[in-house]
Amino acid sequence: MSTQAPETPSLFPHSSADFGDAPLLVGKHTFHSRLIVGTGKYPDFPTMRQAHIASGADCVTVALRRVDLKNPENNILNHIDLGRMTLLPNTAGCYTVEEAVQVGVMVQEMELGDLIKVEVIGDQKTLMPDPIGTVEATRKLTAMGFTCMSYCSDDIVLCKRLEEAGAAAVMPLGSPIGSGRGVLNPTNIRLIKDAASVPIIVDAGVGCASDCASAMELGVDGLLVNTAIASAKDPVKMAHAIRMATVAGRLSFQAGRMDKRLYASASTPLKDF
Amino acid sequence: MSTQAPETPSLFPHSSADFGDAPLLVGKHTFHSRLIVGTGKYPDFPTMRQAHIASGADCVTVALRRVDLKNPENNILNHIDLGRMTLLPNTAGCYTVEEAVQVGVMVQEMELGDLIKVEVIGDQKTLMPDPIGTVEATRKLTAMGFTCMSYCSDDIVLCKRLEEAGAAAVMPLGSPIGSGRGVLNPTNIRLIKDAASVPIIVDAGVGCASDCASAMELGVDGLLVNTAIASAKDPVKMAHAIRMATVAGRLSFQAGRMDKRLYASASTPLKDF
Amino acid sequence: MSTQAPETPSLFPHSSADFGDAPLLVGKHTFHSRLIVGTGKYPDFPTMRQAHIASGADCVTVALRRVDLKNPENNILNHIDLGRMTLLPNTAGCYTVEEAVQVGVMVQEMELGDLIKVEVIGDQKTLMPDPIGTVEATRKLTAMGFTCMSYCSDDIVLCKRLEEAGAAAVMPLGSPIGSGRGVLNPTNIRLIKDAASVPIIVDAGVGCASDCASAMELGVDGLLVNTAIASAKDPVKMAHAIRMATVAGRLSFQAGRMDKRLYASASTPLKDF
Amino acid sequence: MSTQAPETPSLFPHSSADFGDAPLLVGKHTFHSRLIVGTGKYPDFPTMRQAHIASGADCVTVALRRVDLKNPENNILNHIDLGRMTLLPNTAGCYTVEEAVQVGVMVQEMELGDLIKVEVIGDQKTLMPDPIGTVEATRKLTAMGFTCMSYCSDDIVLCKRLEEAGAAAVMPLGSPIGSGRGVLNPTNIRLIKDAASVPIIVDAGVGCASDCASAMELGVDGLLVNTAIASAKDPVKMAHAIRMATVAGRLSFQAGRMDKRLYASASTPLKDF
Amino acid sequence: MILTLNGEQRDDLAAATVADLLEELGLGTRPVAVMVNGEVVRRAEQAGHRLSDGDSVEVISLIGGG
Amino acid sequence: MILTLNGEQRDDLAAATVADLLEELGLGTRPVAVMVNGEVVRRAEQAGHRLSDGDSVEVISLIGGG
Amino acid sequence: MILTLNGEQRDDLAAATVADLLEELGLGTRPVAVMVNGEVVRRAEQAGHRLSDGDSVEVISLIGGG
Amino acid sequence: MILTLNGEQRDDLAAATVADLLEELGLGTRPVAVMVNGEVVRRAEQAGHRLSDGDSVEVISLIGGG
Repeated sequence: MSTQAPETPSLFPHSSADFGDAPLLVGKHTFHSRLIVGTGKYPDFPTMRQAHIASGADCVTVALRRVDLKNPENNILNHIDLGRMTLLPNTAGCYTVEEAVQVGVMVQEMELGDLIKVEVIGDQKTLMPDPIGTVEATRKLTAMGFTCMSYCSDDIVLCKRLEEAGAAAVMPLGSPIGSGRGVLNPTNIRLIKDAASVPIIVDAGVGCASDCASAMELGVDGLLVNTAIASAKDPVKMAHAIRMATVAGRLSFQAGRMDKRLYASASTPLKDF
Repeated sequence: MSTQAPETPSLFPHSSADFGDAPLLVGKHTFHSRLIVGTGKYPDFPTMRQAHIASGADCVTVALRRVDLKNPENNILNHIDLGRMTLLPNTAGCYTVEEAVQVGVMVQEMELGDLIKVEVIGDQKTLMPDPIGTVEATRKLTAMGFTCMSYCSDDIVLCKRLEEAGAAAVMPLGSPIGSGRGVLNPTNIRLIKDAASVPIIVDAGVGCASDCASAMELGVDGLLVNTAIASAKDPVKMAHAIRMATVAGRLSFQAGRMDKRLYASASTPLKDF
Repeated sequence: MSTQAPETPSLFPHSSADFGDAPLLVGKHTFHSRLIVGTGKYPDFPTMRQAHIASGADCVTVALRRVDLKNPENNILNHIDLGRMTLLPNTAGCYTVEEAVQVGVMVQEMELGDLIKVEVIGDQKTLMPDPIGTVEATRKLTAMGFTCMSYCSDDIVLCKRLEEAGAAAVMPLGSPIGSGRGVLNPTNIRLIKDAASVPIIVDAGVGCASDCASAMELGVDGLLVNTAIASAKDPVKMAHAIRMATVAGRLSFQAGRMDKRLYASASTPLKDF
Repeated sequence: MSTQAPETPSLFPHSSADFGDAPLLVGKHTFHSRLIVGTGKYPDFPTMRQAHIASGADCVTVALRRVDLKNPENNILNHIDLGRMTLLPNTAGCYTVEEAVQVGVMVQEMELGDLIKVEVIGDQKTLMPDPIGTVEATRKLTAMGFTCMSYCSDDIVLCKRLEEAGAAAVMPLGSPIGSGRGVLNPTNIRLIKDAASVPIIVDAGVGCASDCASAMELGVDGLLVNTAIASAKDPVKMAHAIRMATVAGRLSFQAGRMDKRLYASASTPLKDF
Repeated sequence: MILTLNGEQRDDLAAATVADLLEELGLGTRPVAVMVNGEVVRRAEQAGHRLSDGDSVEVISLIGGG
Repeated sequence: MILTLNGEQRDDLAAATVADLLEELGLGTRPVAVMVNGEVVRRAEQAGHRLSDGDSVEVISLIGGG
Repeated sequence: MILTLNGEQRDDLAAATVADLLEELGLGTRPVAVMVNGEVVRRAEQAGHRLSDGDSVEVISLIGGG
Repeated sequence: MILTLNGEQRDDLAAATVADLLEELGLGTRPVAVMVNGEVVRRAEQAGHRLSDGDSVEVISLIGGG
């Protein structure tokens, strides 16, 4: 079924910026791509590196965990193009505000920059974020000097509260993390975007290229995609697909789609002979 | 909202062929793009020409109607890049097999090539095709030497009957022509593709970029898109979007998407500190 | 989870007729219930009989097959309340017009009445009906004196052709037989109903009570349900559920639903103190 | 289209309790119906009263507002069957915890019982509830002795937090209040129910009978419906429809639906002659 | 005489006509239809229709279906 | 004495206390709650709570809601 | 001679044959098809096909469609 | 001296301070953070922070995540 992609296919377009679109601004950061990628779940680092290139992304999430002392040289940073990529460390796995703040302290110690993806989990089974903890963690991490990108449910008022707490970007989930089911409630995402003064980035849930195009057509500012790329059968090819679908969705939003109709409307004029 | 696209943005990728995908084969014809475009409903010919370029397509539908004798020089062929494009004349507007055959005779008289889009309408209000008439017209036009691309409903058995009647490609509709509602019944399209020995091209109904990506992810061989481009607020930008979404959907299908899950699956390993 | 239903719960309402709705008229037949049930796939005959009662139906499908000569007394008619039920023999399993006509001859020989469910299968894998064969079989069986209820895809023009061929009711499927996925394309069913002069009965595909209510809210005249009842864990309870959902959907259609809104509209007046 | 319902159609079944289902228990209250109805938006009080009867409900929401001093006798309580109905006063329109608590004080002053629907709005345009304020108001009103039924978004963790704050029932919305769009995110509602130790009642968003059946099939404990009944063209008929659909959805959930299949499965055995 | 009856070879049947066969099989009161060699034998003809060696006979009645 | 009663200026009322006011307004049998200047005046205090010029009084009861 | 040409009555045309007509209409280089009285007149016959009074002529070419 | 290092008991380490420990583990050039007994030891304090018997030490760096 699958045909082999050539070794180094051209990366045009990297992003909608190649079509004159404004870049994605998060706090003081400027990203040319509206797609942020992750570093989890890849079969191996070389595949990850190729997929990162294919994605066109210039921002990438990483997580903090114990060093593997048996393989101290096994350093993920050796496999990320730090010339192009800005790091976005996350607080994944934290269940309390205190844990998230502690991760923040460590991020500062490690001099990883000022960006942080704020994630406070509230339920072990569904891994859904805790609305109240996330607001509080966002407030504290912002006070510590971080540019917070806060991961949350698609609760419309919650997204507003995160913005008020200092989030530089709000990142509602489309569907449960790793579920790959796309944006389950497009109405909410649209209403969240309507009300927002900071960028809205859909984080979690997209599973394939069309999910990315659909999400961008809702008017959101960007996407964060990890599992859909890393767990595809061919992650590099999927990264190309998702890069282009993100651009396509953005242009489609900007181009202004045709009106929907219940009934038909001929694309060819009536027959006259 | 919309930012201006640069005058001549690069056209990479023209199609999934730029990623090593096989071309679309219809009878003896080889198309590098899996996107076929129309020529109806555009605001003007220069916009149409630019949109055609932006689409990356190398096949284009046209219709037969009375010459406008007051403007005999107003010839649509002057606005189609015949160096790149193969013409696909349609029998749009025909309500009987006889009418469709008569259009076929005229297409031969005009020496427009051997391709024909077979369309026999069965209902004036919904413009839905007549299953029985389309099968019969396909049989007759095939006997006249045409390479038939037959437009039809998403009836699974009907698509098989069209193939048996000689259709070189079968073109089920996603939703009523001009409705822009996407593929209303993805199950049927998937079952049609599963059973087919000739290319399946979704014709009619897609309204935006994500609709194209979704349709291609069903595994179909191509798309025919007219109104979604021509009736967008910015047809040229939408043509770019639809070109890239079609490629993205194809690559996404080939890359093999992640499995869907009801529940979550962390993209970051469990916290261990 | 499931609580035991009492032995003989009241059957009010049997059907929407209990709320003053017109009965379902098919040819010369008058049915008080808009729900037609099947006799296949039940765990045993006593369960079937109880489920039939719980369904409130007064029309029931049966099929023709070889007599089990080892159990010649195993007669399904002993388990159908022929005082209430009208038999609707089907031509299930026929792949040609000739086979369907032969079944019709046998139905006449067996003096089972004038009703027949016309079914000509076109694909062994999906069991989807053959559009052309079904039209032809409808024409022939009508000429033989049958009141034809023709099972077909949701192709809008095909439904019209079946009516022209003499069908007393047209029965488009909601989704593939036995798939239990509900009405996959409500737009088509609505357009079919809009255009019809004979009753439209959704046959095949409903899987649960809400599917029945949704289908009836499209305005169709009735439903034919077999697997959803027979293959439920508790068929009798499901029969009650489907009876009531069918009535509820009908009343909901007639009552005229509220308008949908993208945004909210308070159900309580604004606070004034 | 609509036929006239008889004056006093039988009310069997009032609720799923008539089929042996357990009643709905909220704190110390026992409701035989799983449907709670509202009192807003009705064309007039007699219609409301008839619709209440037709709904089979035994719990009804009311709101607190200024007395209309020009019509001091215009008392809604005269139009509610207080012999059958338990009152559920709401805090609708409150934007702060303090306002909600103040409404609670007034409910106590008016001796309306111990039930209260906790609603703290967070956004004027979408009328979406404030997650943090609702948790806090639930905590305070519970401490004041109220049995709280807390209205909220479909945020999974928030629902758990409300339970921890003392809510006797949690009432996630299906779609924005008054929008009539049904349950937009069934996945969330199902996950909320899975995790809950108190009753989950879908409040807001259902628009018609099938929406009620679908929601109940998710396994939730009850529904609160106002606009779908009050703003139907025929509210009394719609109340009957929604009563039966709620029962049908409950029984369908309990009966255990058939499995869904992508492909078909014949309901009639293969033809053998 | 050997018949193929509902797909099985049978040499144990005494019936000379279709009507005899139905009676021998004990299907008297039940609605059945009979095909011999692919053709329906109508009720009026059953008493007169003689069975021959090698005939393929189908006796059809009702079962559950949807 | 001028009161703001449910948002309207009123100078036609004779009531000296909250309890008087409710009676004067004819709301005797109906469940109502009263706020004076933003504070709820509980039932037990209504007879003793004297109204003053310029007071803002809200008399609240039930209406339809969802 | 009066023709109905693409739905309009015309008495201003001098052409005697279909080929003449196409030239008179200035459609030389463009692909067109011609029907006279509902029948297509094939290219090879156009020079020989004489027009008669009352003929209904359709001159067909390409337009935009989907 | 026995330490719990990233969850494992270790008695094979010579390091007296946090800074020593990082060097002994060969993590010199890589960004790491260190917690001792649940508190982050900031970089400036690592040379001066002496390890004691029974300390629980976590050495944290980056891994893949989403």
